[in-house]
Amino acid sequence: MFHKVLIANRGEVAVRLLRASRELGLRTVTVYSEVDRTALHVRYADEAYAIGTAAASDSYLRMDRILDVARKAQVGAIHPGYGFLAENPLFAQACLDAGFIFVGPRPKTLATLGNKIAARRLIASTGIPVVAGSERLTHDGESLFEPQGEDPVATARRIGFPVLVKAAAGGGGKGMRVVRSEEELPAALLFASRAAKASFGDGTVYLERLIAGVRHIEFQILADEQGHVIHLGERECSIQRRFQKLIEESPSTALDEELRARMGQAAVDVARAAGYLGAGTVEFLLDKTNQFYFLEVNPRLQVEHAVTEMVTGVDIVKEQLRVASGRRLRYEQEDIKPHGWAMECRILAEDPDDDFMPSTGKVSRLYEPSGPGVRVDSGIYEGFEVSPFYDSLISKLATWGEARPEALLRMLRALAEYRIVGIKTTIPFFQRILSSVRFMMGNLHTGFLEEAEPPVVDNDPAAPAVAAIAAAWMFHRQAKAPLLSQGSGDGSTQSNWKRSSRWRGAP
Amino acid sequence: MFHKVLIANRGEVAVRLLRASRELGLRTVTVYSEVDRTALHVRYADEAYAIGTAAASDSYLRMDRILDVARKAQVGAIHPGYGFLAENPLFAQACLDAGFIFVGPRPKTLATLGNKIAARRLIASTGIPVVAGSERLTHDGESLFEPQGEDPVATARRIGFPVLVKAAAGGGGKGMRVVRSEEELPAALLFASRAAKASFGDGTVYLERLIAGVRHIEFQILADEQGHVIHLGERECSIQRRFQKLIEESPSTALDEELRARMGQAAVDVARAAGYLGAGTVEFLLDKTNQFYFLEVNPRLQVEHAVTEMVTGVDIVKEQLRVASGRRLRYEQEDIKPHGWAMECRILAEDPDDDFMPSTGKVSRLYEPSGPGVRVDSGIYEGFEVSPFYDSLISKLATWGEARPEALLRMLRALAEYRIVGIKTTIPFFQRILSSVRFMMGNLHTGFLEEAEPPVVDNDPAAPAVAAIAAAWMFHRQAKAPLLSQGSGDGSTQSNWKRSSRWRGAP
Amino acid sequence: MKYIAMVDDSEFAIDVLDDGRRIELGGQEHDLEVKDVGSHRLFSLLLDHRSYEILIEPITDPDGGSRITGYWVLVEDKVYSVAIESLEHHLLSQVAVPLAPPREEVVVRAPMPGLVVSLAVTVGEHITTGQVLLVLESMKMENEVCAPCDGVVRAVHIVAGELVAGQKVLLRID
Amino acid sequence: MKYIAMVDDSEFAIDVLDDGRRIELGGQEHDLEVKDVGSHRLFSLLLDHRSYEILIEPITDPDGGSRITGYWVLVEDKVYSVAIESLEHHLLSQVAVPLAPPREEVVVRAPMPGLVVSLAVTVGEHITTGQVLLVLESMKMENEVCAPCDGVVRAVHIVAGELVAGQKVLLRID
Repeated sequence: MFHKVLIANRGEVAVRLLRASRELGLRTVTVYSEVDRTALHVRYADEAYAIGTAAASDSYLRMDRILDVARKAQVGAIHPGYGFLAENPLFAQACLDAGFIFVGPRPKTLATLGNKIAARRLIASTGIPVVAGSERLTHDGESLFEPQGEDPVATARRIGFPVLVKAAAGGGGKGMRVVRSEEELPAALLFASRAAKASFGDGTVYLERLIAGVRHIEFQILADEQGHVIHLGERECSIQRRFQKLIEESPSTALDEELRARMGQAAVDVARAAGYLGAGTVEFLLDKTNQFYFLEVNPRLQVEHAVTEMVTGVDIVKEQLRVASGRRLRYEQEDIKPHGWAMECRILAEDPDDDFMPSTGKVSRLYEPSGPGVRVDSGIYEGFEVSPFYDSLISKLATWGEARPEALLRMLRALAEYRIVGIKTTIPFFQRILSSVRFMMGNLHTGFLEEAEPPVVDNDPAAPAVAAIAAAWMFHRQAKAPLLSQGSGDGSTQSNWKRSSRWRGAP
Repeated sequence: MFHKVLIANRGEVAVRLLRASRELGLRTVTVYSEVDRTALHVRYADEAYAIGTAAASDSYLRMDRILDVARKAQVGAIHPGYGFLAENPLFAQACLDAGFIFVGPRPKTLATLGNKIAARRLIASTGIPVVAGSERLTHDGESLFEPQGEDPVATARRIGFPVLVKAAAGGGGKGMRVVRSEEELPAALLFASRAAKASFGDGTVYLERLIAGVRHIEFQILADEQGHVIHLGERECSIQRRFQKLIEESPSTALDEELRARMGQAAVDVARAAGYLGAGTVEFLLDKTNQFYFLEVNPRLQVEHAVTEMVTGVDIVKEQLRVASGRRLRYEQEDIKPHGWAMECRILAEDPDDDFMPSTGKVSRLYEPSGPGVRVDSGIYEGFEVSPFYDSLISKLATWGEARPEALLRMLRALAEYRIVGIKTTIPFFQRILSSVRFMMGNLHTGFLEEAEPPVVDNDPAAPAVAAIAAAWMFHRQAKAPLLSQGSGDGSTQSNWKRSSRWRGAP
Repeated sequence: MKYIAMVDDSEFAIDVLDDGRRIELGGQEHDLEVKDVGSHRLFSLLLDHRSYEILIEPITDPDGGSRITGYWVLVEDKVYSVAIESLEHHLLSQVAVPLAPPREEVVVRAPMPGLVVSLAVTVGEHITTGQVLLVLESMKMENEVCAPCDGVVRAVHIVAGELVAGQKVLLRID
Repeated sequence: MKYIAMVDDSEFAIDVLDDGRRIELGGQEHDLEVKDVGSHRLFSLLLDHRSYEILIEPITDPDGGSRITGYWVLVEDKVYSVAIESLEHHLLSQVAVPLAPPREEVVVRAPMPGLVVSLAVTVGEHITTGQVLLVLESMKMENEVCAPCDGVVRAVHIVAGELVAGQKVLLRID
């Protein structure tokens, strides 16, 4: 096995990769942008190299600089994490050409799967059902939408409204738009195409049928160079907001053994058809009649991999690194025996009370939950500055329980313990969702969050009185000790933890 | 089930109990001494009551005040944790008399098992082998040792040197002394008796044969009011320093299925003989020929319960609370299927480089490890003041792995991540032990730590040069910016993190 | 010492007694203990033994003075804006004739640092509440900045493609 | 600017170059970047891209001045005491005649707060290095405080049963 690995990423996933690498005894090298000089991934690594300014296009997306670091630090392999260069076949190829192992699928596989339209075509050829959709609708991403080939309106009519506009080069729900009528189509195509161009450098989009009431069910797969492919069971990721997953769990309340085996086999077949290597995820939609449809393959580690790790006991990142070095998978399909239930909440630096507006600033106080059945994968620390340059995912909180109720109640306990002061996060939002009867019943689907406002959790009714009393106490104390009230100077420098409340009050 | 529980403890175990109570939806009440006003167990609880000054005898051991709080807060049950009043039959009885559920065994069971001599007698009657030992040797704990009944010297001769002097009312290794010859006996008896009096309020001691090269193997048991008793497998706690457990793991490298079944059955038989209720631990010694001997029963939750929870998936504290409310155990013996390997290190506020001298002071900086397979049960936070009044156990770090090597390497990874600045801890000690080939081989016994100094971990050989460079850089910076060097005033106020280094230098 | 605290639309008359160790509210006395937890304005508050963890930050006079007029108090993940004054002040202000606030220019600030992706309005344009004024990209998300009120755009201080700091004044409306 | 740093018995001659961004040690130049991580004297140090996390605290003149004579530096869980001076100072001190330190009274302090369980020596008693002077209980453990050197007990400042603060002077020996 190689002895040194370069982690071409940042934030919580870089920390996750560093942990796995350490446990395998590998030396670690990280890269960082200007604003990440004191980020955890720099502090945890054995070696760290600056690669540019804050903008990802000048740092974490700079293949040339990353490869320079790899050469200089003499690493054996490069792990791209997720996001940034993880699914870029050019980067995978460039790593191989420079003599480094790329921890991920082969470049050719990335190229096929990266184009969602090509991937749909490939999978349809295996006989696995695919959601009805269009071919490619090209666009330059800037001016008015000028389709090539098929007419979008005719196609949408053929598929049937509502339709989804999706980026061909996309993934993770970025840039998706729902279109309910013909009139909405041109504007949606333009918006989606522009977003696709901005996010993935390719404005090509396509249409896909939007099926109501479906669940998002995905299977974790692992494949080695010797051609073995297994799956680690499913994850349910139906709790989404604007196609962004927020809560994931494994197993799903919707699957029984028979359906799990069928869908798992389909996932393995997909991986084989794509000549897959390493860890990946095959995404399906599952409708109310238990019919499933192939959606796409995410050819990389996934944000929500922790829930699978918790129920199977398999460390997916370590297995990724082993397989990348040419070793055989350490498991046969029958070795995978899921145990209990796991759930994950994505802690985002966004204000759930203000339309999920991004929240930046210094984490002035941090207390992370722990104890039985709790796992935190975080990229922040007390004193860390959350910058506006990168994804808002700052931490992932996962819990395990013997069964779903225990995992859920543990999650509520852990969320109550989690204190992130200085920025707004999605923690209160998760507390509301997880306290709802609908979520507890497990009757999930991708429109769950749109269906009705999650019930407001009953705050302690005494809370306003407590706030009034605390304020009176403090006012009394400061009035009595004017010499101590230099703190009043702080009143003018807005602190972040209450800033967004103020936004709502006045523009 | 009751709806409100009083937690009659402090520190990491109180936090552990609060977490379990929350996950069961119970309201929580805690008690605190003067110095613990801002401790985590006060901050996490729904209600908190002051019960006295720092000395445990005036607070955490004050049954009257704790019962007053229980009445005032109208709780249904009282959980004593471990230490303090956990094994006190008078307290258990007083709880019952006042109408509260005591979360623990029946008072009569506590009385029998609390007297180690009576417990040995009881178990010997069941046919389970017991380590050879004496009857009670009474002493008033103050003046010279005046034995009653059997002559200690004659008894020691009968048992055969070396012998152990142990407190009859003891537990957890407190006040134990090894005696290798007749001459050492009187002084050892006096010391042990005084320690026993101080720790347990009873100076009665007894002698027990000291067997070399044995392992400490214990079984977690659970029993309900309906008379069901099961065990959750074993823990190995052979890594001890002066009879204090430091590292625990489950399972043990020494047991195969057959021996595990036999010892587990013996543990269940012991529990039945004692009329056991709730969670407890049956301790055995296992010699090199795989003969096992009953040592004692710890009739309470144990510090090292987390490793059993990690391999079985059973939340022992929640099960304790359920069983205490009269519910049946949720498991049959065959439901218990351990999975993987778990290991725990006790993070003590002691200086391993200075003979484990207690280290007090403010935790000025704290970073706790997390990520896959890591669990932290801690009672401290950044800014917390570690006081000299209580046990030095401030946190427990546990890791899980598919097999022992993974758990061990994960523990090393987690120890390296753990940063506790401001006090000395046992973290570096664990790094040395866990890096030793002897420990990795799993060939453990209770004399492991005495046998040879653990090898010093190879620090980065560049570390002294790094220290020199850092100092030169800082000196240069401060010389250049004299206005910024107000920090020099701090030089005279010794900070804690380096204090003990200084101790070694000069008295 | 008596104080009037306003939280949302509720008024609390609170008498701080015994050097801050007891309070009276609505005719009932309560035990109070507030204790600093490290730094960062975090306090552990026990109110009749009920345990709360709160954060307090002062709010100063909106007219720009350094006088404290209230506090932001975080209780159980919710921030309350508490306006506070002594009972005397409160009684005095009751008799004063409230002035109708003059119609003022409204300033639209950047809610976060980010990149101005597009600008949807120009100077002189009539706008209505909720209308999208511009799109600001931050953390790889596009955020629409909307009009807080009806009015006319008086000034535009940014251009599309510009990177702006948080709180920067983007537009003026009146 | 050149400095001499002493760590244990090793001497390092370090030239700090380029405003602290490079150093020279043993004829070799190295890239250096030291960055504050929040507060608490924690720094992230990159030395030729090798990542270290260190804590630095100043050591002041043992004669009581506020002049910094070195630093405690924590590197990888080990604390190094680094004495430092500029090269000029170092060369000057080399030519100065070292003074033999006068034999001084040794003060035994409480290594931690605790309860004096027992006292094993009295004033005037001859003691030898390592001999138990007293037993101090802290965190439910009894800790033996031993003689740091041979000598005679000149003063005893505590009695058995007394609760003492950390660093309190317990005994004097000379």
